[in-house]
Amino acid sequence: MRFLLRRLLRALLMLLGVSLLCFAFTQMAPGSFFDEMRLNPQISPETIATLRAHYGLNRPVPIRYAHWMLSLAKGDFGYCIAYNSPVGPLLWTRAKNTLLLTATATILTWLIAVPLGVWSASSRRRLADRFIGASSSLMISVPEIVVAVALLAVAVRWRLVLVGGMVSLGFDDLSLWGKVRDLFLHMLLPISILLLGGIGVVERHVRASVSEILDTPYMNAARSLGIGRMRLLFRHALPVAANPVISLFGFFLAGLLGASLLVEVVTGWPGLGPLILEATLSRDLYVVIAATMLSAILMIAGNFLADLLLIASDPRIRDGEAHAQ
Amino acid sequence: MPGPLLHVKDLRVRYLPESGGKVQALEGLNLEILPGEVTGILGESGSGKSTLASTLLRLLPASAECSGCVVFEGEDLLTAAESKLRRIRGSKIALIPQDPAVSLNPVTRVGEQISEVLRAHLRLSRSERKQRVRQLLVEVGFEDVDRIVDAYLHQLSGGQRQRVVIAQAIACRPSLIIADEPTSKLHSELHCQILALLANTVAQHDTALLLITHDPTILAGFADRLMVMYAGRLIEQGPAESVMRRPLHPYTRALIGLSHGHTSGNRASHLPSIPGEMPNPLHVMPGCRFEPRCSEKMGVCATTDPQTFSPESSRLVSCLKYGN
Amino acid sequence: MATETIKANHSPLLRVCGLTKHYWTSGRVWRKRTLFTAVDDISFELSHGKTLGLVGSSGCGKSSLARCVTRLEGADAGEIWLEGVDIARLNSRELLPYRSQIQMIFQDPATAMNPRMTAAEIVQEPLLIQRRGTSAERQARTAELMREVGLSPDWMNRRITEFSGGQRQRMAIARALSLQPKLLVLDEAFTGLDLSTQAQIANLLLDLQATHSLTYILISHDLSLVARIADEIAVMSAGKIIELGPVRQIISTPTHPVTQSLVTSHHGFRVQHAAAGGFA
Amino acid sequence: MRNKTAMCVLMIALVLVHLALLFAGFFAPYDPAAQNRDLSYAPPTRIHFVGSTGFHWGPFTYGMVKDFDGYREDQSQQIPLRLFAKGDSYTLLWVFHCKTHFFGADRPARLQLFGADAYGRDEFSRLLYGGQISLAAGLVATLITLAVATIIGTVSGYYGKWIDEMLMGSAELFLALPWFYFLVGVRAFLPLHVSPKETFLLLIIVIGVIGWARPARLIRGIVLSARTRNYVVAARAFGGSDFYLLRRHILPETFAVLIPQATLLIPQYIAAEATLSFFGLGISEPVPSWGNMLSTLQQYNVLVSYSWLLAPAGALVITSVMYWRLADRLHYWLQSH
Repeated sequence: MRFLLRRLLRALLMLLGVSLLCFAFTQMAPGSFFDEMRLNPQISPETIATLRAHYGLNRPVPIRYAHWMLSLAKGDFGYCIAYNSPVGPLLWTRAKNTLLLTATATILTWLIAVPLGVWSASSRRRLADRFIGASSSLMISVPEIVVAVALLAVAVRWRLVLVGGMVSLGFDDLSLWGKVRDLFLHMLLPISILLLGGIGVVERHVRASVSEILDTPYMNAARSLGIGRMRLLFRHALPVAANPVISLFGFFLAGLLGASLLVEVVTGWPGLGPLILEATLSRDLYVVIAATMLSAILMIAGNFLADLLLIASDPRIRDGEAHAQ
Repeated sequence: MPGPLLHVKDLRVRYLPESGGKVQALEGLNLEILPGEVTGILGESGSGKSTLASTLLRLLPASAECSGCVVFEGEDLLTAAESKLRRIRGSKIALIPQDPAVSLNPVTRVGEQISEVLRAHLRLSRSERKQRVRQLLVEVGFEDVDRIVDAYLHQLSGGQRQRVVIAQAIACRPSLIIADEPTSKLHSELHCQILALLANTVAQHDTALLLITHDPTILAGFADRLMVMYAGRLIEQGPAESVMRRPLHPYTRALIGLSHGHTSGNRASHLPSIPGEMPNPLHVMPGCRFEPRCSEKMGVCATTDPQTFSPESSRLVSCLKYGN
Repeated sequence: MATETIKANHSPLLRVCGLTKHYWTSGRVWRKRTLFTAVDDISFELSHGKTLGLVGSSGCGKSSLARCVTRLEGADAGEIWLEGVDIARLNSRELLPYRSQIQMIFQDPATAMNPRMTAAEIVQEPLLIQRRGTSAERQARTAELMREVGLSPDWMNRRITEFSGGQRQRMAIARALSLQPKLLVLDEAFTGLDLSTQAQIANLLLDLQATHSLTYILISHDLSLVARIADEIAVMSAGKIIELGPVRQIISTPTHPVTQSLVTSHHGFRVQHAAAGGFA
Repeated sequence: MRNKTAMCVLMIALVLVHLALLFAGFFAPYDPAAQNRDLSYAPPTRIHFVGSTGFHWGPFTYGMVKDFDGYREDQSQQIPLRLFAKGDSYTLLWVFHCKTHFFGADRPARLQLFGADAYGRDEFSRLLYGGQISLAAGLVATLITLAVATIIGTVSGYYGKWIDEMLMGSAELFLALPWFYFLVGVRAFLPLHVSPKETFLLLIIVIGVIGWARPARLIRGIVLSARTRNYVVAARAFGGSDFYLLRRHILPETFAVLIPQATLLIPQYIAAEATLSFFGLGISEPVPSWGNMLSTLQQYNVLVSYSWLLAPAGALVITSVMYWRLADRLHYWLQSH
């Protein structure tokens, strides 16, 4: 319980830190906007002053921060002065798409990588292990951008899957099954790219921690008691290996979000990625900050989820005997 | 007289470390364990006694090679199929490992870990298993069984952990228990308790016990037979009583002398000790392994490998002093 | 001065008065910090060339006491008089000259030496730190020290990983001796060694004591070996010295129940078996 | 033994790649910025040994002629390839002005091993020059990261207490940042149109600084455990100063982590730079980098029609795989020692 509270507190502190960081950026941002206005002779200084007052820019920094946090809590994610509208609504639909992509990719990655890692660790130095090891190190070492471009080239050239966007043009007219199928076909490419990037990393970690545990005295002791191989692996080794593997989750998530930015842009998936990129190129800084903030929130939430899993899997942490990592 | 329970013939084990070279850990061991008998194996660190324990159950690391045979119930364990071996481990031969703190799974409840052994070897229903686990915990001297069943490793003290490990070992009523330094990682105050528990259990179920230790005081009055190991060889064996009272090999004599030396407090004079160190297993010299440290060495000792002699009935010793 | 009179009377090398050391248990955000007294108002005296055995079960505070006496940790209260100087009050700069007078030998010699260094580098490290002698002099001194503890000077350039446990402990002793200390604190120096190696090291310590008139504090949970080497034994339990006296007295007539259990547990299993009827 | 040979081959290959990139001017036959509108998207030049007059010992090529349905070779004139050919001038190692290239072909033919891009620039030459930028970005950013990480990790691990709490708290914060979003975000605040050199520097610094948290935590862990080792405690008991302890006992321990970390970070940072440039947030035209060379592939028709423009992707894969292999080998080597 204590661990949970500590982790919750940590997550909140982290949220505070990230928000402060992002807020500091927002403070840097609007200056230029009004500076430009000031250069315009048609806009009187009074108008600018009123505008500043309207957006609360003449108030002290802590109040502005509170204000910003409030808008964050409301889901507005700050105010885009250029468009005169809150950033939130724009962001939410995009974030949902990103979430759909990354959550699916995460689940699939772990579903594939964990058994592979366990299998690899249990058949150490044999053919299967060598093969899995070689392919996962290849997967890790090929940069994501290359994977993305190469898969895209294959997909575009041979028209294997649907490329571009998230749904086809007549999506709304399709039956439910048709909709699912359409979405699936669109997801296939971005998901494959993310899987190719992620499986290697997770498989390696799982293999490393399981094989470390297979060498421990208690696994030897369990073997000496005549417990079967499968039970040994999945009932004895895997629960202990879960701790370091779950700790990897946060790191994995950071990589995944970065990769999904790339993948979304390359495959035209309407997620946070293209949005933040367009915003960066068009200097729409509020959107950039809000998207960064949102992705940070996603990560913190993911990490917190991992902490919950840790508590469920490791009694030592429940009793405050050991710290994660 | 019944036949031996376990028969080890010419057992040789060597490690091939990655850094190169060969480490001869066991060299031509011959021994027999009779049913229901307590056999003590005495040796210092590096004598190969722990290697022996894991070889008997074929739990050696992949870098080890072994030859010879370990016959148990008419089957050679060194060549038996893995599935056959799995059925023997834990049910017919059980191992009590050295350090209970690292020999139990840290994230599984103690009760489940004992029940896992029952599950692997016996066809019992869930409730029967539960019943048995509680019974076993009582047997190894726990009073608050309810708490222990649901406890995790980190919630137990050192002595409790060792009791749990013993419960695992005796769960399927094996005919042989191998205990590898069962008390070396415990507080000295607990040694007696744990040894008494072991002694009681084996006596009650007529189990054979192979007790491996570096401390002669543990074996005195407990073991029926005693074997002394040095540098991967068995250098002396015989009835415990007679070996302890009248050791034949100079090494045994020195080793038993050490333990007496410590207890009889008498300041300012030197403690009895054996000069030198165990030979490096990477560089094997000809002749008797103990020759460089031996106080009674003869000229031939440096060049001739001693065979095993039997200077009196039921005593065996590997020392040229007893050759004729 | 008071200390002068004490020195004149029976001149103890070390006099510890009311030494106390507290630890805060790890107080993370949600856990209450609790005060734990590891060393509780301990006083004793030790004269030149004598050996004090400090015995107690693990967690009784004997290692904390050792670390306080060697000033690896600062004590919270109390005085540590080393030949008329209270070293408990010195700051790290003032302490430097006294550092060489007290040396410590650690439990596990494998962790007490940097595995990247050679035997010679290890043995002469204190000399190097204290900037004593030229490098040739240090080299010569190293050879001498190694010979003194029974190691061949030919091994000077070997790495520490090539030495056995007993040899490492000898090397640790050589390193501690390099600064010509007066007091050597041995914290579980025999634990984890074979009986014969224990005896060898014990004999080495006795020889060194005779030639250099060294004073030892010998910390162990193993009463039998301590009883063989020490002049006096202090039994510790829960941070306090519960019994202190000459070895013979402690062994033959232990008064405190903790001492009694320590003494009986060392007469071994045999005793208990004899009482229980035996098995053989 | 087999491992040793593999390691040797790997090291030699790495050194060769770096030399090729370092002497890019010499190995590249053309100026990377020189445009040639007649050869827009020209395919790789073919090298021939057999012509109309039979087999030739020396390889030769033909000029390229643009047709309504693409490029074809003008087989009227065989143009021999030369080693150490004179060509565009360049500066070698930023100092020496040279005109000699490793190989080339006489005009009007152009020896474009990997074809040409939209502006008719030689892809192979751009690949070499772009590699300079990409690798330099990886190496320098890694140095920055490790320097920052070593300082913070050592201070945090050695002095502990509130400094440690504070530094490791901010490390956790940095680890919780989805760093690529953050990178893009930070980039958004840098001026969009600055000179390529400044962009390069800014980019490297940002990439380098963002990555400090993970290695800093590793180093802190090592310093923390080293600090409590008995030999460090012993050295303190001999009167060793903090500086001595750090220098003699603690920092050497961290090298075992720093070196594999470096080999892990370099390919990651190369990829990060490439990705940013790919999005147009990194180094901008006309300066080539592997990332911005790939960015034309965002157009599907280019991606489908001009496969030779994937060459920078191949170069990225090769360098990246080599570095990861090195990291792997070092990891095992350090584990077994």
